[in-house]
Amino acid sequence: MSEEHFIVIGNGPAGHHAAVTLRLEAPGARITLISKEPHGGYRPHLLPKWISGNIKEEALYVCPVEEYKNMAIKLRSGQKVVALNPGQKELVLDHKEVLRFSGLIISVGGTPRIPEPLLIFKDILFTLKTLEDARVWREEIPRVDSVLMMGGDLTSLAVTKALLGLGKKVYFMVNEEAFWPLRWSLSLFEEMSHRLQQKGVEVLADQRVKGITRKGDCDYEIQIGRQTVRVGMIGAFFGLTPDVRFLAASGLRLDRGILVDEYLYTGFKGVYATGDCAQIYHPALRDYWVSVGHDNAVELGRTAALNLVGNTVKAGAAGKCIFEVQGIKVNTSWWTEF
Amino acid sequence: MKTSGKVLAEQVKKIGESKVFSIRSPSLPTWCPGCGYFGIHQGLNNAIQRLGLPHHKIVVVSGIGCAGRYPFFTDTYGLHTVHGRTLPVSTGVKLANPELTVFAVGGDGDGLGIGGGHLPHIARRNIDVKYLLFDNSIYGLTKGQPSPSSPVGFKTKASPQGNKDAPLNATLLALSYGASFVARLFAGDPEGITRALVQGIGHKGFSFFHVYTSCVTFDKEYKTWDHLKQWVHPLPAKHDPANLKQAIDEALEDQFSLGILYKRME
Amino acid sequence: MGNQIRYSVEPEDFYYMDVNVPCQAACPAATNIPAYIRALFEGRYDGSYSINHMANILPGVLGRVCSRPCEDKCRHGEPELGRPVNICHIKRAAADLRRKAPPPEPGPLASLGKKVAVAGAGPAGLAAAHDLCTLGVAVTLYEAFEKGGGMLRYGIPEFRLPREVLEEEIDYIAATGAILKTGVRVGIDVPIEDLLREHDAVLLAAGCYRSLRLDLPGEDLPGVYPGLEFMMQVCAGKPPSIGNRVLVVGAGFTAFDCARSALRLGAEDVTICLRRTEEDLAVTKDEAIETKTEGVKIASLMLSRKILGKERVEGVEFVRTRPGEKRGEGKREVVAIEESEFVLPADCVIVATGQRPEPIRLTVGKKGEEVLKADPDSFSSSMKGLYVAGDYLTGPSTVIQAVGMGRRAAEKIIRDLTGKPFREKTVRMEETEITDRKRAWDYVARQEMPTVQPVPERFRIPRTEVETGLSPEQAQEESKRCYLCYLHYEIDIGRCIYCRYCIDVAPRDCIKLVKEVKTNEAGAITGFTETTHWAEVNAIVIDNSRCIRCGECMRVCPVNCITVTKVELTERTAQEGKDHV
Amino acid sequence: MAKVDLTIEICGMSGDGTIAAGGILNEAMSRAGLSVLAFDSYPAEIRGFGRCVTHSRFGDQEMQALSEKTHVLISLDDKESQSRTPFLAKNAVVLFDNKPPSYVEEGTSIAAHVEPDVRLFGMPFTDLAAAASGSTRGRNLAALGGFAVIFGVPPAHFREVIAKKFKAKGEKVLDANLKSFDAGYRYASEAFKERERPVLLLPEPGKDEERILISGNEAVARAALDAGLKLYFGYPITPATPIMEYLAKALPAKGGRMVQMEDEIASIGAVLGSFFAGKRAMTATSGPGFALMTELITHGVMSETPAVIINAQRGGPATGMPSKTEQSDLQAAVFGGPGDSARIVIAPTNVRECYEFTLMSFQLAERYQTPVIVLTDFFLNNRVEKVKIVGASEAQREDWNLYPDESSRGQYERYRVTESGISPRAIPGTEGFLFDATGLEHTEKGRPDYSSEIHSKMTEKRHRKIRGALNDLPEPVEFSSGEAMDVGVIAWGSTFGSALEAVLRTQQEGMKVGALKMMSLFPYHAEAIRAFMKKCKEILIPELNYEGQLANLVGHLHGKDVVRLNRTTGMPMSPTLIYERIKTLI
Repeated sequence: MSEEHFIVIGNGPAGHHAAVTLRLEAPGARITLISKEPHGGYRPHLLPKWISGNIKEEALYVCPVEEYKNMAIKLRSGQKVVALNPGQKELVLDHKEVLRFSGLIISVGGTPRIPEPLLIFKDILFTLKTLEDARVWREEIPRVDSVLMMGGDLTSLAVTKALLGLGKKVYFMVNEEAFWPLRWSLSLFEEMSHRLQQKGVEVLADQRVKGITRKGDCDYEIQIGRQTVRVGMIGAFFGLTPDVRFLAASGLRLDRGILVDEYLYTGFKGVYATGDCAQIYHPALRDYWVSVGHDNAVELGRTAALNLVGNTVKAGAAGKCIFEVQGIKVNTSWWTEF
Repeated sequence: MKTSGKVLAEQVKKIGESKVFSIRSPSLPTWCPGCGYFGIHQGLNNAIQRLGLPHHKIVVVSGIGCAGRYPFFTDTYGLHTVHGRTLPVSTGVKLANPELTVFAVGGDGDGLGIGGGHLPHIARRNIDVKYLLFDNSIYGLTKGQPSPSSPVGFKTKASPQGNKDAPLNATLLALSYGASFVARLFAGDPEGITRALVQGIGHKGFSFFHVYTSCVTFDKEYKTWDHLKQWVHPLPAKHDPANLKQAIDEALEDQFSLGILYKRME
Repeated sequence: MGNQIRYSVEPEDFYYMDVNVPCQAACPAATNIPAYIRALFEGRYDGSYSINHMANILPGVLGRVCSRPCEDKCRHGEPELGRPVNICHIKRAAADLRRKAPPPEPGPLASLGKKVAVAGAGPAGLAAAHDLCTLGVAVTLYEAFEKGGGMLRYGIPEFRLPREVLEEEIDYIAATGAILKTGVRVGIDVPIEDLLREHDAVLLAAGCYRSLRLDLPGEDLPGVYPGLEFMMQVCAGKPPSIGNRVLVVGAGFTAFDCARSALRLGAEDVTICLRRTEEDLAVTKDEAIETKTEGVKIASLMLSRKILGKERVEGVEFVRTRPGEKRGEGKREVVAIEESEFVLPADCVIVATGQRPEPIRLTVGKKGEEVLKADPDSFSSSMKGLYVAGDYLTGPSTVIQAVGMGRRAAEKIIRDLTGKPFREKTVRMEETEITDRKRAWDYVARQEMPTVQPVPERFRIPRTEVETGLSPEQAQEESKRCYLCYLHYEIDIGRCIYCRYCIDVAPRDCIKLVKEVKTNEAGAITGFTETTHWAEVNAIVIDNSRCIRCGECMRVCPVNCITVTKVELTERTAQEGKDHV
Repeated sequence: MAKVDLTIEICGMSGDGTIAAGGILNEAMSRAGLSVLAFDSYPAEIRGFGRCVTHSRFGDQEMQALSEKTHVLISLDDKESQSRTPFLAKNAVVLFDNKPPSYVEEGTSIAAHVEPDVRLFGMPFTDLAAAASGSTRGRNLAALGGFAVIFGVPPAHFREVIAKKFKAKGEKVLDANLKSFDAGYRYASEAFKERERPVLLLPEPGKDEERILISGNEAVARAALDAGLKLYFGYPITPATPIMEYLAKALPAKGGRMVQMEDEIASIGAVLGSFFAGKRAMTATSGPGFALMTELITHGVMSETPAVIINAQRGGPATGMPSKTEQSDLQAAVFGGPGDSARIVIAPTNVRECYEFTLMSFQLAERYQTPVIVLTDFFLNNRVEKVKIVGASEAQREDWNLYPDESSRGQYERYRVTESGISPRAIPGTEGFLFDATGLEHTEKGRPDYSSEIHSKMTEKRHRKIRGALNDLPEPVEFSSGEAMDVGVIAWGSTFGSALEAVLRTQQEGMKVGALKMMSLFPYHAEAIRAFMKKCKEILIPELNYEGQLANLVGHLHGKDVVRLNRTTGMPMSPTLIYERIKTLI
C-alpha cells in the first residue's frame, strides 16, 4: 500500500474531507492536498456570518495548518494545478512541477458565475466565494449604507441576512437564472420576494439591467427596466460555475463541470471528481446538476474518497433540510437559516 | 550539411567503444561553460589515449587557480599543490618515481607570477616533466585581475586605468631558460595539442607547452575566442625545431605561431 | 561556405521531416509553411503567396476558411512554449498584402496531347484542373451551378468568405487554360459515357450536397430546414423567413454558419443544440468564441427526438445524453438517458448534421442505376479512365483535404496517361547561414485577428466580413513568432571540445549530454541515452525535436562546430530534376 | 521593539548573479533608510558549481549579528535553495521562478519543500528577463523587481543602485538590466494583489544621511587612504582582493599607486622597503599569503621596521576554504615566524572597527617600529554594514615616528637602547644619520654581533618596546551589570557580535551574565582580563577555530579551566548556539 500516492486538488469542504477520509481508509498511502489559496481549509458557508461579525476568523478554519502535518497530509497551499493527464496519471503545477499519482480526487469547486450580458460590469461587481472575497466585503461594507443584491443563489440569502443584521438598506433583484441549472418557478419567486420584503428588503422584479454608472467612490446608479437605484455596492450572486478550464486538454468529459457517474467516477481509472465541480445527472430534474451547499460537499468528498479506495458508494444529496424549487427537493442546510 | 541519423549514431557508438573518454573523471568539470580548458583537457586526453598510457602510471600536479582543479577531472593520480609550487613539487614526484608520466598544469598567474622563479631551474635540470601553461592572461579564480602575461592597457577591476606592467613571453622565457622541448598551442585546436603532446611525452626531458586559451567570464576584450582564432596560425613550414636560435627568433617576432618551436635532439 | 545542396528520398529524411516540421506534416497539402512565413517576414508578400500557391491553389480562400490542422501541431503551441503561431492568418495576410497579379506558374510543359474532363469546380476539381493544365493537359471543367467554387460559394456565407477573393483565385486557375462550363450536370445533362469517349480521362469531384436527415417525426414540417439548403438559400440571397426563436441541431462549421446567419436574419434567440459537449466541437476554438460573443447560446448533452407543431414547427422534444465510450479514434458514443425528455419551444429548426455525396448514376450497366465504387488511395474507380476525388469520394471533409486530394488525383491521372511519374516528393537540404531570429521574439504575444466591433455593427450589413485581416505590422510581428523549424542545427562531434557553452545558453533542454543515439530501422534519430557521468558523455547532441531554432548555441560555440542546414520537404518534377522551389 | 527586523536570503548557483543581486538589495534597502547587516557566502568555483547565499538583515535599529530565522527567501535556483528552507520563519515569504525552462520532476521545485504557512510568490524571472532584454542574464534583477513590489520598497532606490553598479559595464548592459528590473516590477504589480503584499513600514527617508553602507574590505581601504597611504603592494587572494581593487581605483587620484606584485613575499618586502624609506605602505592577504610573509615580518621585528599587514582569515589550513570564514590564524599572527618575534596584533569585531583599527595601525607601526597585523575574517571583510565614517582627524593622521634629535647627528646609533625600548629612527636621505638596518642580531649601532649579552639585551629591548604599546592599544570592553556574574563570555573578531546578542538575550531573561570584547590580541591587557574573570564563576570563550586559540592565549589568567565553544563550520557562529551553551553553565 505504501507506494500509493493519492492527490486531492482543492481544499474546500469536499477536498478537505476527501483527504481526511483517504487518510483513515489508507493509512500507508502518501497523500498530497493541493490548494490554490494560501491558507488551510475553511468553511465557505460561514463567510457571511464572519462578514456580519457574528463569528471570528478562527471559527472559519476547519483546522490549524499544522494539523495537516500531524495527519501526514502534505498540504501544498498557494499552488495551482494547470494541467492533468489522467491517462498517464500525472498532473502539472503552475510552476511546471510534475506530480504523479495512483489515485486522484478533483474537488476544485466553482467560481462565481456572471451571465454574459453583465460581463462588461465585471470589475465593479462584488462576488463571494473565497476567504479573500470575504475580506474585501468586510472592508467595503462599513463604507456603504445600501447594497444591491443581484441573482438570488443561496449565498445571496445568507449575505442579505448579514447585511440586514448590520443595518444596511438592501435591494434584491431576483434573477431567474440565478440557480443553474434550476429555473425559478413563479410560486417560488413570490414566496422568496415575500420573505425578503418581510425582512425589509426592496425586491426589484424586472431583471433587465440597462446600465450601471459610477457616480463616485462607493456610489453607483443602476438602471433596471424603467427604475433607477442608487447604492454604495453591487453584489453578484448567480451561483457558481465549476472551475474546470485547466482540464480542457485532459481528456476528461466536461460540460459545465466534470461529467461523472453516480459513483463520482470520471471514466479514468483511479480518477474521481466531487463537490461543486462534479456534474451529476439528476433524474428528478431531468438535467445535470452540481451539488450546492457545505453539507453536500462534505458528503460528496467522503463518498469520492471511499470509492477511490475501492468501495461503491452512491453519491447521495445529503444535507439537513429540503429546499423546494419547482417542486424538486434539493437537500441543503442553508435554507432554514434564513 | 545535415548528417544522417544512421551516421551520427554510428559515430557516437564508435566513440563509446573506443573508451577514448575513460580518462575523464565521473563528475562534470566546474570550469565555466565555454572555457578554453575544455579544449586543452580534450587534447591531453587524446594524447594519453593515443599513447595508451596506463592511467595509474600518470600523475597530474597542479597549482592554484582554475587550472588547479584539473586533476579532479581526470582519471589519474593528482596532486593539487599550493600557489606557484607546481614545478618543484613535480620535480620531487618525477625523481622519486621515474616510470610515472608526470604532467604539471597551471595558469599564467601560477606559472609566471608567484611560480615564475621555478621555471628556469626545472628547465636547466631538464627533469622529464610535461608542463602545460594555460595562458589566458588573467587571474580568473579571484574574479579578474591582470596577470604577468596581460598586455599593457588591459582594463580590469584591479587595473581601472589599464595594466601598466609589460607582459612576459612565456615561450621566449622557456627557450632562454634552456628548456629542451618547447611548443606553442591553442585551446581551440585540440588535435594540435594532441599531436604536440604525443611528441612531447616521447621526448625524454622537460617539455614546455605554452597553450593560449580564453577566459569567457572575465576577459571580454583581449584573449577572447574571436581574437585568438584570428591571431593564431601555424609555424612557417620551413621552421626547423632543432635550431634553437631560429626558435628564439620565431618566439621574438611572432607571438602567435603554433607548433613545436624547439626540440633538442639528445 | 558555398551553399551546397543535396536531395534525398531516404525514408529516414521523410521521417525527420514529419517529426521536425510538424505543421507541414499535418497539412493535407503539405504546404512549406516555414518558407512562406519567412518570405512574409522578409516583406516578400508575392514570394510568400507563390510558395503557398504551389501546394494549395487557393491561399486567399484558405487563409479564411481553413480548419488549420497545422496550428494544432505547431511547436510554439507546446504546453511549455505558449500558443501556436497564427499560420492561417499569415497565409491570408500574404494574399491580402501582395500585388494583385496571377502567381507564377511552372508554366505549361510541352502539351501532352491529352484531354481530361473534370466534373465539379469545387476545391478538389479546381486543384486537379490547375495541376493538369500546368502540365500540358487540355482540361474542361463542368460545374452544375451557375458559378464555380462549389461549397466555397454555396456552403460558406459571405461574412466568412467574400466572393471577390474566391473569384480572383478561380480566375487564376482559368488563366492556366482550363475551360469552365457552368450549369452542366455531369451524369444528368451529360452522360459520363460521352465524356469518357471524348476525353482520355474523367475526374468526378462533384462534392456532396445531399443533407443528412435526422429522420425524426415532424422533420418535414414547414420551418424545418436542412443545414446545407438553408445556407444555399442564404448564399443565393433568397433567405427563408425564420422568426425569433431558432434551434440549430449540429456541431460542424455548417451548423455554426447557420446560427450566425440566423442572427443576421434578425432572430433574437438562437441556440445550437449539441448531442455531446463543447469539447467535442469540430470547429476551431476561435469560431466558438466568436459565435458566442455574437449572442448565440450553446446547449449540450441533448439529443433531438421529435419535432413538434401542427401547421408549423413549434418546438423540439429532446432527451438528455450521457457520453459513452470512445469508438477508437473517432468521437464518443452518445447514450440517451431514459425518461429525460424535455421540450424547447422554437419558431425555426435547422438540421445541420452533415452531408453525403449525391451518387452519379451510370446509364451503362444492367440496372441503369449502377452506383460508382472508388478507391480512396488511387482515386481510380471501377471504370477505366474514370477517377473520383474530393468530398465526392470521401464524404464531407475539410477544404484543405479536398485541395490535397485534387492535386494527388491529377498526379495519378498523369502517371496513368503517360506511364511516368511527373512529380516526386523529396527532401531538399541546403547549407545556410544562421537567421537573425532573436530570443526575445519567442515572447512576442500572439497577434489576434481584428474583428468588426461592436457586435451589432456586423449585423447592419450582413455580408460584411467579420475578420478584417492582420495589418502588415501585425503580420510581421506574428511571423517573428515562427521558429522556422525547417532549419536543422547540428554539432560536428569531431570538432566539439565538450565545453557545454551551448547548453549554458540553451533556452530549454534541447542540447543533451549523450551516451548513445537511438535510431529506428529507417535510421532516423528517435531518442538518446543521456548521462551526466562525464566519462560516458560520448557526444553533445542537439535534440531537434526539442530545439526551437533560436541559434544561441551557434552564436557562442568557441570552435564554430555548429552548422545550420535548411531541410525542406518539397516537390520536384521527376523528368528534369528541376525543382519548384 | 523594532518596527522592521527582516532577514532576507537570496540563494542560487554560482553564475546566477546571486551575489550581485544581494549587493543591489543591500544598497537599495539602505537608501530606503534601513540599517543593514549583510554577508554573502559563495563557493570557490566561479560558475556552475556550489551554492551562493546572500544573508541580509534589515532593521530600523543597530544590529550585532545575523539572525538564524529567514523571513524572505528569493530562490534563483530551486535545487540549491532547498537547503535554506529549514531556516524559514513562520509565514515566511518565498519568491521563486515559476517558469523554469522545462518541466521538473516532483520535489525539484522549492514549492515542494516549504511548510503550508509559507507564502509563495511565483514569477517567471527567466522569461521576463529574456523578453525584456533578450538575455536571461537579468533574471536576478527581475526577481528584485518582484521583491520591491511585494514589500513596497520604492523602485527608484533599486534603479539608482543598478545604474551606479552597471555604469562601468557600458550602456547596453545597463539598459538590459534596467529593463529586466522594470519587467519584474511591472509583472509583480499586476500579478500580486495589494492585499497580499506584506508591505514594510519604512522609516522616513533622509533620517541618517551620514551613515554609509560599506563592507569590511572597503572600510580597511578607506582607512588606509585617510591615513595618507601612498603605496599599496598586494597579490590577488580571496577574500582580500577587493581591498587591492578599491585602492587601485582610489590611489592614483591621491598621487599614490597600487602595485600588484608577483606574490605575497614580494608584497611584504615592498611594504618594509617603503616604510624603511619613510613612506607609509600596506598589504592585505589571507592565510596562505600570510604564511609566505612570516619570514619578512620577523625581519621587520628584528630590524625594527614598521609595516601594516591585513590578514583576512579564511577556512584553513593550506588552500582550505577560500570563500568561508574562520578565526584560525590567531596563533600564526601572534607567534608566526622564527625566533622571539613579538609584534602588535589587533582584531576588529565589526566594520566600523575595521576602519578605526586600520587607521590606528599606521601610527602604532611607526611609534613601536614594528609590523602591525590587523586580523579580520571572511565574514568581516565581506560583511556590509551601515556605519558612520567621519574620516581621520589631524591627530589620527599624524606621523608617530620618533625622529633622532640634533644632538645625535654625526654619532647616530639607530638601535640605541632607551627606557621605552623605542630607538629614534632616522629616514634615509637625511644627512648625518647614516645607518644599516639588518636582520642579523646587532649592536645599538646596527653592527652585526652574535655575543650573548648583545642578543639578550637587544631581545629584551625589543620585547619591552612592544609591551609598552599596551597603553596605546584598545582596552578590552566589558558589557555587564558590573557585579559578580555566573558566566562571563570573552570573544574576539566577528564572533563577538553573536556573543553580545546571546548575552543581551540572557540578560533580558534576568540572568547574571556579561561579555568582554577582546580587541588587542598581542600584547594583551592581562590585568583587565584577570579582573573581569574574577567576577565570573565560569568563563566561556566562543571562537571559530578547533583548538580554541584565544583560550590558549589568555585562558591561564582565569586560574581554572575556561569553557571553550569551538566551531569550524566555515559559517559565522550563531547567537543561539552561544545562548544555549550559556544556559548550560548557569
